Amino acid sequence: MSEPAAHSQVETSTPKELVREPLVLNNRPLGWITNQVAGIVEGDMPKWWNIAFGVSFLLMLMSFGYIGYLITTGVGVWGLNHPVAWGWAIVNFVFWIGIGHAGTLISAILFLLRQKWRTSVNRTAEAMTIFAVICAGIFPGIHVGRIWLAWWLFPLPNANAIWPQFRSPLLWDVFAVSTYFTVSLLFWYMGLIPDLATIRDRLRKNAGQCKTGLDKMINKLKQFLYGLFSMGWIGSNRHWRNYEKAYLLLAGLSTPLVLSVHSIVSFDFAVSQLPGWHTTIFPPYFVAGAVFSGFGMVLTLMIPMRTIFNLEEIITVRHLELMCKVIMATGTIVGYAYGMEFFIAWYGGNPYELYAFKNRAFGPYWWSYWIMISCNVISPQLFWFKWCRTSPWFIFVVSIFVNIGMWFERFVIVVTSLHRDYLPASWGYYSPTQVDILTFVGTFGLFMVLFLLFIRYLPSITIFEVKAVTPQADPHSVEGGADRVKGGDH
Amino acid sequence: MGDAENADWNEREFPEGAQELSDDFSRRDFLKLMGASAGLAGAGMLGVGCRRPEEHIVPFGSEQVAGQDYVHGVPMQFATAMPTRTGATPLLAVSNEGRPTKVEGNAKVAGRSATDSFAQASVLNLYDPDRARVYTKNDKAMPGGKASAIDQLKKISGKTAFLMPASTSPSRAALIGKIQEKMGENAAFYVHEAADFGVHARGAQAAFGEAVTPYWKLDQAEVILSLDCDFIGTEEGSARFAADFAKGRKVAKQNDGMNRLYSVEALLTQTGANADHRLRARATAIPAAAAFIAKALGKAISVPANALSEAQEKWLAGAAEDLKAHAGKSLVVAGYRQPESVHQLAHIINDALGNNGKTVTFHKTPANEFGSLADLASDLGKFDQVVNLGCNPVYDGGTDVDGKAITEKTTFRLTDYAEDESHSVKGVNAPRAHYLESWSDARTDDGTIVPVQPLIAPLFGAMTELEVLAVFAAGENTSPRTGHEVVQSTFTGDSWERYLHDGFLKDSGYEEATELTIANADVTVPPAQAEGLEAVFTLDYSVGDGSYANNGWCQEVPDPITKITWDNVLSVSRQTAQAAGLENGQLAKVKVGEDEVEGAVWVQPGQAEGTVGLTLGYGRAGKLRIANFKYEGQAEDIPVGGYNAYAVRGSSAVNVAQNVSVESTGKAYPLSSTQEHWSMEGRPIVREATLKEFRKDADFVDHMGLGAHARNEGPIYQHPYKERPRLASDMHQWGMSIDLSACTGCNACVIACQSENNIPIVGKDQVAKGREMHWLRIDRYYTGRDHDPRASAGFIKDEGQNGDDEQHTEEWIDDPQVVNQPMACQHCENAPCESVCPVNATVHDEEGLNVMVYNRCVGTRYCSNNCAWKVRRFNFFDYNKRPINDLYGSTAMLKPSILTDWITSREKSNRPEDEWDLVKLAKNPDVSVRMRGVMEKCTYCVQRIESTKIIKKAAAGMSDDVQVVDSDGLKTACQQVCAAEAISFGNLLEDGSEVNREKANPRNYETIDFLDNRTRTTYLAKLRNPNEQMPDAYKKPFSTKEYKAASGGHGDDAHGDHEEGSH
Amino acid sequence: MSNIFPKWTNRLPLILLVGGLVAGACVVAGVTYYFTPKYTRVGYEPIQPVAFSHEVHSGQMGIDCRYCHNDVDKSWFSNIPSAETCMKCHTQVLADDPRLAPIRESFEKNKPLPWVQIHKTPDYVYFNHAVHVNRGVSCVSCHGKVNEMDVVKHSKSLSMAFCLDCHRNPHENVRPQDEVFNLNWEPPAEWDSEREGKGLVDQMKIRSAESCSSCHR
Amino acid sequence: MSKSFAIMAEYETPAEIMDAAKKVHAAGYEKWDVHSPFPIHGMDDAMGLDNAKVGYFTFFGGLIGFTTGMTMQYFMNKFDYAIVVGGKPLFSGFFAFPVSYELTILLGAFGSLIGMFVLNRLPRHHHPLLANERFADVTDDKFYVVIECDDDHYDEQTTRNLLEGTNAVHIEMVEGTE
Repeated sequence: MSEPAAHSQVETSTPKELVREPLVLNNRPLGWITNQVAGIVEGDMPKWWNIAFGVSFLLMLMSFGYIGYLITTGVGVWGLNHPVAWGWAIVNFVFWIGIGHAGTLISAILFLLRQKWRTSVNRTAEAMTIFAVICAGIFPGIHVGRIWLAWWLFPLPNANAIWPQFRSPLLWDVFAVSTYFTVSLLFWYMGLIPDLATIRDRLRKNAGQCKTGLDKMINKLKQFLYGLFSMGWIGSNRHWRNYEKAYLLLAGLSTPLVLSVHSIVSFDFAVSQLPGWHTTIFPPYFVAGAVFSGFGMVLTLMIPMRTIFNLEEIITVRHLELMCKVIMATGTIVGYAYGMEFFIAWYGGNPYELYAFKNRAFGPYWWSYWIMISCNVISPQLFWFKWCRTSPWFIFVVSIFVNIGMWFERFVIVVTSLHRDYLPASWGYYSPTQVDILTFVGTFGLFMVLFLLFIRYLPSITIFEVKAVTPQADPHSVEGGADRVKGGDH
Repeated sequence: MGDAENADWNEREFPEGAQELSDDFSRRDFLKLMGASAGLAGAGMLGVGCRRPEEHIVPFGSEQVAGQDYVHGVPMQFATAMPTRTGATPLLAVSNEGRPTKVEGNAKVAGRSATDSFAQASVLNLYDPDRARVYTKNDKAMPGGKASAIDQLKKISGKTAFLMPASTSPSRAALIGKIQEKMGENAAFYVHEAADFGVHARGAQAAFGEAVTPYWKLDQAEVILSLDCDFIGTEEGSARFAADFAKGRKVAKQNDGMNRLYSVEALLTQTGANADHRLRARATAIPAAAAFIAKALGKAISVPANALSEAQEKWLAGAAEDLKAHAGKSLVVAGYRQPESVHQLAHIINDALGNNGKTVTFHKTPANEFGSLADLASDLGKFDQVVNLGCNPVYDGGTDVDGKAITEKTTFRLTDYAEDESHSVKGVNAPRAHYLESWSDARTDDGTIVPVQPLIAPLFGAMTELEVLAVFAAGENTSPRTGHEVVQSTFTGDSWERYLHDGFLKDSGYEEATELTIANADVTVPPAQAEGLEAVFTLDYSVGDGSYANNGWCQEVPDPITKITWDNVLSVSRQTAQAAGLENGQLAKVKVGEDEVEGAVWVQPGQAEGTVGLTLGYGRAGKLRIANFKYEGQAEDIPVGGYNAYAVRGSSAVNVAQNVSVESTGKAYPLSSTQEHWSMEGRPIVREATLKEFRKDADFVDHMGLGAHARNEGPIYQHPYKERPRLASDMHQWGMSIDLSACTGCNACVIACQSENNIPIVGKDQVAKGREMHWLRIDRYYTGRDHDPRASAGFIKDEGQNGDDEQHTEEWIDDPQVVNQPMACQHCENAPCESVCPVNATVHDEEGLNVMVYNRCVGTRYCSNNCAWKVRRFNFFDYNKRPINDLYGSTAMLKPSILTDWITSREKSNRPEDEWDLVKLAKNPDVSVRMRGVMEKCTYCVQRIESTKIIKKAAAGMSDDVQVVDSDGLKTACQQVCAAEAISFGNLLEDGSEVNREKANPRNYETIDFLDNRTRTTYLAKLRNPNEQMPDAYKKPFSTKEYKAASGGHGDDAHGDHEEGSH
Repeated sequence: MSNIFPKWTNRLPLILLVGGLVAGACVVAGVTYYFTPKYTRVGYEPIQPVAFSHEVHSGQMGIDCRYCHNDVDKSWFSNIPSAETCMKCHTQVLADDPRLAPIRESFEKNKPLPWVQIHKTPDYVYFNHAVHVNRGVSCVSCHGKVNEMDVVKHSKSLSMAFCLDCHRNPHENVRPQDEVFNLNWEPPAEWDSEREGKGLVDQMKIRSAESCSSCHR
Repeated sequence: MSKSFAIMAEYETPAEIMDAAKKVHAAGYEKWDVHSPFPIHGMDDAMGLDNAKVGYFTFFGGLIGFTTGMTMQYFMNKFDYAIVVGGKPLFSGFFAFPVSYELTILLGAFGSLIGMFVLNRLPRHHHPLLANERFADVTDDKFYVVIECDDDHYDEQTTRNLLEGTNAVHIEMVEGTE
C-alpha cells in the first residue's frame, strides 16, 4: 500500500505513530468513489448472490411456515410452560433489537462526536438496524396467545370503550420499538436521498449505451424509481444547508432514542419483581450489551462484504480496528455488569436474589451461563493485542462469538430467572422445541434476504459522506484545489 | 320439586345447532337450553353491513313440561347421596338447566358441606364418553332398551349366583330377602369389593363377640395412635375423620389445647404426613407393634421375637406412656390393611385405656352374610348362570380367582363401560346407571338412611341394580317394580316428600351397643418378616380401586404425596432402592410369587426399608380413552396407563405379600409430576412452630422471613382505593385465610375447584411439560432433620427427566416431615400481575378481587411471569375444543376442516363428536369456558360472589339491605368442600365475620411478605405438638431449623438452641 | 433528453397530502359507525315464525310484561313464553285465525316455536335481568319502546360502551320500582336526575360497578 | 429558441467554486445556487445564507408529541375509564414518561424530515437542470454555479463575463421552464 503522495499541510509535523490513517486509501479521486460504490448496484450481481438469496429465502419461508403452524395451533407448540412462560421468542426479540442498536449508534452518536470514520460504515449499519428491528418486531407479534386481538395493544377507540394500560412495560415496548423503527427508517432514507440521485444521474448518463429495447425499458424504469425516491435531489447548496441541519437534528434525536429503546426493552424485565430481573443495573447493562452485539453484527457483515466488493480502500482496516475498540469497551462494561449483579445480590442479603444468581452459574442451566461468560467477557479481551485488532478474519471469528454470547446472555436472563423463583414448588425446567429453534433460524434467513436486496439495489456506502471527508473535498486543502484559486483568500 | 324421573323433559334443539349423539341407538332425553356458554366468541370485528348469524330462542313446549317451579337460568339443588363401600356420602347436587354439574355435602345430615375428592369427581363419571350406551345380547345391539333387558331377565331360571358390589342399601336388602324367599336354593348372593373394609367389623366381632362396627370420634381424642390406619386418606369415611381430627389441630389462643397423632406405618400416607411422631416400620412388623403396646399397658399379649428393632421399641414405649397418661381421652385405630388380630388388639388397648364409649362407640350392624368372590369362584360349578350387578372380577378379582370363568358363566351383566376387562360377548350387557341418574337409598356410616335421588333421566336409558333385582323379586305374573317404587316401598318414615327434600330420615341411625366387654383377650399376632422385600398394596388417592381410572379429573389431580399424575409407581425407600439397584423413574419388574408386573420406580421419602408400595387402580384394559391415555409421540414400548397391581395380588383379602423381588429393566419411564422439587430451600414460605414454642412466643411468624427486617414506611404513592374512594366498595372487600395446621392435603379442594370452574384436563405429556391447568395446587414440601438446604444437591445442579434427580439420593429424605400448603391466586392489593398487563385484561375490581377478564386477554403471559407465586395458568392449547391426545396435530394447517368448522359454527369442536357433546354438559354455565391463548386463575369463585350479591339485591328491591355477610352462605368451592374447614373466606368489611376472626389469629402471615404485594389470602402457621419424652422429639419443626441454617444461622435466637433429642 | 417526470408531478405531493387526510377521516368515521354495534345491531328486525305484535298486546291491551316473560325478575334469562301462555286467551280470541296456526299446532304437539333471537350479549358477558328489573331499571332502558313496536326491533346498541354509560351514572336511568314495567313512564316535570335520581341510588344503595367482574367471569 | 432558464458554470474543485460563489454573492444576485456532489464546508457563508430553520419544525413536532403522549395516557387511564391496576396511581408522570418520551422523539423526527422537505420545497421531480446533459455529473465529481435568468441582476453578457472571470471549465445556458 503506497505511502500517500501528500498530506494536507496541517499533519506534516505530527510524529509517525500519531499520523491518522487516511479514510480513503491511495488518495482516490471523487469519481473513483462514485464508480466503486454505485458500480455494485448497476452491474449484475456475482453468482454467489443468487445462491445466498435463494438459501435465505427458503429459510425465511420455513420460518413463516412455522409461524403459521404456531398461530393455527397455539403457543403450546413452543417449549413454554408454567413457570417459564417466556422462552426463545422473547430472547430472540431482545437479541435482534440489541443487534439493531449499533446502526443507530454509528450513524447518530458517532456523527455527533464528529467521528469521520463512520462515513463508510454508517449506511450498512443503519440498514442492518432496520432489518434487525423487522426481525425483532415479528417475535412480540407471534408470541402472544391470540394474535388476532393484538391490535388491542394500540390505543385505538373500540366499541368496548376500553383502553390499553400504560403502566405496562409491554405497552412502552410497542411505542419504543415502533418509534425506533420509524426514526431509523427516516434517518436511513434521508441519508439515501443524495445517493439515489447519484444512481439516477448515472442511469441517465449511460442510458445511451443500452442496445436492446429491453435494456432501454429497464433503464427507464430504474430511472423512474430511483428518481421518484430521490425526491428530485439536485445537490443544491441551499438544500444541503437544510439537509445537514435536519441530519444533525435527527442524529440528535436518535441518540437519546437508542438509549431509551433498549432501556425500555430492559424495563420488560427490570419492572417485574422476579429475583434476577428486578435490578436497576438493567438499563445501562442492556444498552451496553446492545451496542456490543450490534458492533459484532456490523463486523460480521462488513468484513466479508468489503472483500467481496473490494471496498477495502473505503472500509479500511482502521475502521475495523476502531470498531474492535468499541467492542472491547462495551464487552468490558457487560463483563463488569455481570460481576456487579453478583456482588449486589450477595451484598443485598436477599436470599432469593442470591439463590437466583448462584442457580445461574451452577443450576440446571450452568452451561448457558458459562458460554455467555466466555463469549462476552473473555473473547473481546483478545482485542488488547494489535494483531488481533487488525486481522479481519480473526475479527470476523470474534464477532461471531460476540453474538453467540449475547444471545445466551438474554437466554440466561429470561429462562434462569423464570424457571426458579420464589416458591420451590413452582420450579420447572424449560427446553425449546423444534418450532422454537427453526423459527429463530428462519429469521436469519429473513435478515439476509433483506440485506442482500439492500446490497443489490441500494448503494451500501454513503457516497456523498465519504467524498465529504476526503482531502479532495476540503476547499482549503491542495487536493481541494486551494492552489488553483488565483490569490485565493483563506 | 317432584321426582325428576317422571318429568318428561322435552328434547330441545340448541340454537347453536348442537348435534345429536352420533350413535343412532342412543336416546338423549335431557334439557339443554341456550346459555351453556360452550365457546368464547373470539372474533371482535364484523364485516360491514352483515349481521351476526340468525339465532333462535326456543321456549318450552308447554309450561308443565318444565315442572312447576323450574326457572331457566336459576340453578336448583336436590338432596341425594353417593353410595360408598361401607356407607354413603349425603350430597346436595346442583342442577344447571336440568343436568347435574356440581355436588356438595348435605350439611343437614353430615353436619358439614364437605366431601372427599371422589364425590367431587363422581360428577364427571356421569358424562364419561366411554360409558356403555347400548343394551347388547351376544355382542349384538338389542333394540328395545330396558324393556327387552327385563324380558331377558325374566327368562333366567335355575340356580343363579348374584355377584354384587358392597352396598348398605335397605331397599337392596329387602329385595334380596324377597328373592331368597321366592327362589330359595336357586339364588346365592356374593359381594365383592377390591378393598375389603369388612375387617373393622370382623375385628370388633372377634374382640367383643357381638356383631358391632367401631365408630371413631377423633374429635374427642387428645392422643391418637394410628396403626397403619390412613384415616385421612384411603380409609372409608375419610371426610368425617379429617374433619374431626382437624378440630383438634386448630389453635386460636396461646392456651388452647391441641391433639397429638402418633403414626406407625410402612408407606408414607397422608395420615403419616400429618403425624406429630411417625415411626417407619415394615407392614408385617405392625402387628408386633400393636402387641408391644398392649403388653406395655399390662395386657398379657406375647410379642413375636426380633420383629421390632430396639429404637422402634423405645418409640413404642414412649407412645404407650403417652396413651396411658391420656386414658379415656385417647384412641388407637387400626387400618384396613392390617389383619383382624391387630384390630382385636386395638379394641383391647382402647378398652384397657377406658376409651370405649368415649372416643370410640360401637353400632349394632347386621353381620355380612354374603359370600366373597373367592367363595363364588370355588362353588361356580353349582350354578347355571351368574348375574353380575356391577363387579369387574377379571380386573380386580386377584390372581387366586379365575375371573374369566365367572364371565363365561355370566348371562346378564350391568356394565359401566362399553368394553372393560370383564366384558363377555355372551349374554346380555346392560348399561349401569350412575348414582346421579338412579333411584336407590343407603345408610351413612352412623346408619342414617339417605335417599339416592336421580337428577336427570338416565342418559343412555341405563338400569340400576334395584331394577334388576326387582325382576327376580317380582311375583309370577306381576310386572317388576321400578326403582322409584322399590325405594318408596322400603321407606318407613312419615313424609316421603320431606325425606326426599331433606335427603335423610331423621334418627334412623344404627343402634349403639353399650357395655361391651372384651370376649377373648388372648390374641396371637402373625410373625414379622425381617429380611427380604414385602409388597404393600394400597388404594390410590386419585383413582381409588380403579373405578375412577377413566375419570379425567382423577387421573390428572396430582397424588397428594408423590405429586405424580396419570400413573402409579413402585414406591421404595432410598436405601432399598440402592440395595436393589433401582433407578428413580425407571421401569422395574416386580415378582410376587410367580406373578410379575412392570412398573416405574419412585424413591419415596419416609418409606419403611424393605417394603415396596404397589398402588391399585391402574393398568386398565378395554376401550377406556382416559385410563389408557396415549399422548402424541408416546414410544410404543412404554406401557400405557401405569401397571396393574392386581396382577400380582392374590385376592382382595391380600394387602401385604411376602417373598417379593424387584429388579430394574433399565428402560426409562416418563413420569409426569406437577412438583419436582421437594425441599423448601430454607425459605419461610410455610412457617411452623411447636405448640410449646407458640405458647412461649405467639407472634413467631413475624420474626421469620425478610418481612421481619423490612421497615415499612408505607408506599410512596396512594393506593387507587384511597386516591379515588368511589373505586373501592364500602360494602364488600373479600379475603381468605387458610389454616395450615388444619389442612391435611387431601386434594378434595383441587377437584372441587376443577368441577366448579370448568378447568380442562391437559393430558399426561402436557403435565410433564408443566402445563397442568389446576387453579389451586397443594405444594407439598419435605423437610429433613439437621438438613442444611444450602449443602444439599437440590440446591446446586440437578435436573433430568423426573426433575430433580439428586434429591432422591440424599439421607435427609429418609425420615422427613411433610408440610402441605394449598396455593392459589393470593389476590394481592398491589398485584404485580396487573401492572404489567398491557391490555387491562387483569385488573382489580372494587371489592378487592384480582379479576381475570378472559375475553380481553391477548396472552402476552407477562402476568404469569411477574406473579411471585406462579399461580396463573395459560391455555397453551385449546384444551376444551381440541382432542388432548392430538394437540399438536389438530391445527388448521394440517387439518383444514378445523378452519371451516370455526367459520361455520363457533360451537363445533374438533374432538370426537360423542366426547364433545357429553363433556360440554359437565360445564358450569356461570363460568366462561376459556379458549386457547387466554390466561386464567383462581377468581375466589367470582360467579358465586356475583350470584349471591344478585340474589340479595333482587330480594332487597328498593331497600338497601344489599351487603353480603357470612349468613348469606357465600362459600367458595374449596372452602365448601374442605373437611378440615381449613379455608375461610368472607367479607373483611363485616366485623365478626369468620375470615376476620381467622386473620386476627396471631399465627396469621403472608407467604412472601417483603414484596409489599399485600395478599388477601393469608395463611395461619402450622403447629406441631411433639411429646418431649419421645426418642424422635424435636424442639423446633425441621423447616424452622432449615430456615435458620439457610439464613446463616442468625434469627431471633441465634444463641444456639441445642438439640437434646437423639436421632 | 427530457425529464422522466412531467411538470404536473411537482404539484402532486400537495394533492396527495390533502387527499390522504380527507380519505383517512372518511374511513375512520365509516368504521366508527358501520363497524360497531350502533349499526350492526340496531335496527335488526327479523321475521318471526308468528307475527306477534307487542304493540297490540302490551301497547293497546296493556298486558304486563311479566305475564309472558314471567321469569324476568327471577333469573338472569328473561324467558319466552310457550304456546300454552298464548292459548290461555287464544282458545277463545281469534280461535281459528290462520295467523295463529303455528301457535295452535305448537300447543297441541308440545313442539316449541323457534322464535328468532334479537337481543343477545356475547357468551362471555353475564347480563342478569333479575338484578336490573328488581332495582328500578325498566325494560325500556335497553329494549326501547317495545309497547310501540309491531315487530320487535333491536333499538339500543347494547355494546359495552352502552352498558358502561348507565353503570357510570345510574341516576339517569333509575326510576321508582313500581314504574319499571310501565314503559310509557316519563320522569315528571320536577324530576331532576341529580336530585331524585341520585336520591333513589343512595336510598337503594345502588353500586353499579364499572369494574369487569360485574359482567365478565 | 425557447426561453432559457438559467446560465450554468461548471467547476472541478470545491475551492474554485467557493471562490466563484463569493464573487456571485458579491455581485448581489439572489436567484442563484451552487450545486455540488457533497455539502462543501463554508459554502453557506460564501453564499451569505443564514441559519437553517428546520429546528422549529423539530421543536414543535417534539412538543406536540410530548403533550399528546401525556394527555392520551391521562385521558385513557384516569379520565375516561379509571381502572384500579396493581395498586399503582391512576396517572403518574413516572409511568407515563416512557411513552411520551418516545412520542416526542417520533414527532420530532417527523418534524425534522418534513421540515427539510418543506423548506427545500422537495419533492420536485421536474426541474430544467434534471434534463441538462452536463449537469448529470453534479452527483459525481463536478461543481456548478447556476444563475437564473429572471434574477433582476441577470444580464446576458455581464453574468457570462462574471462567470468567465472564475475558474469555470465550461459555461452554458440551461433551457426549459421552471
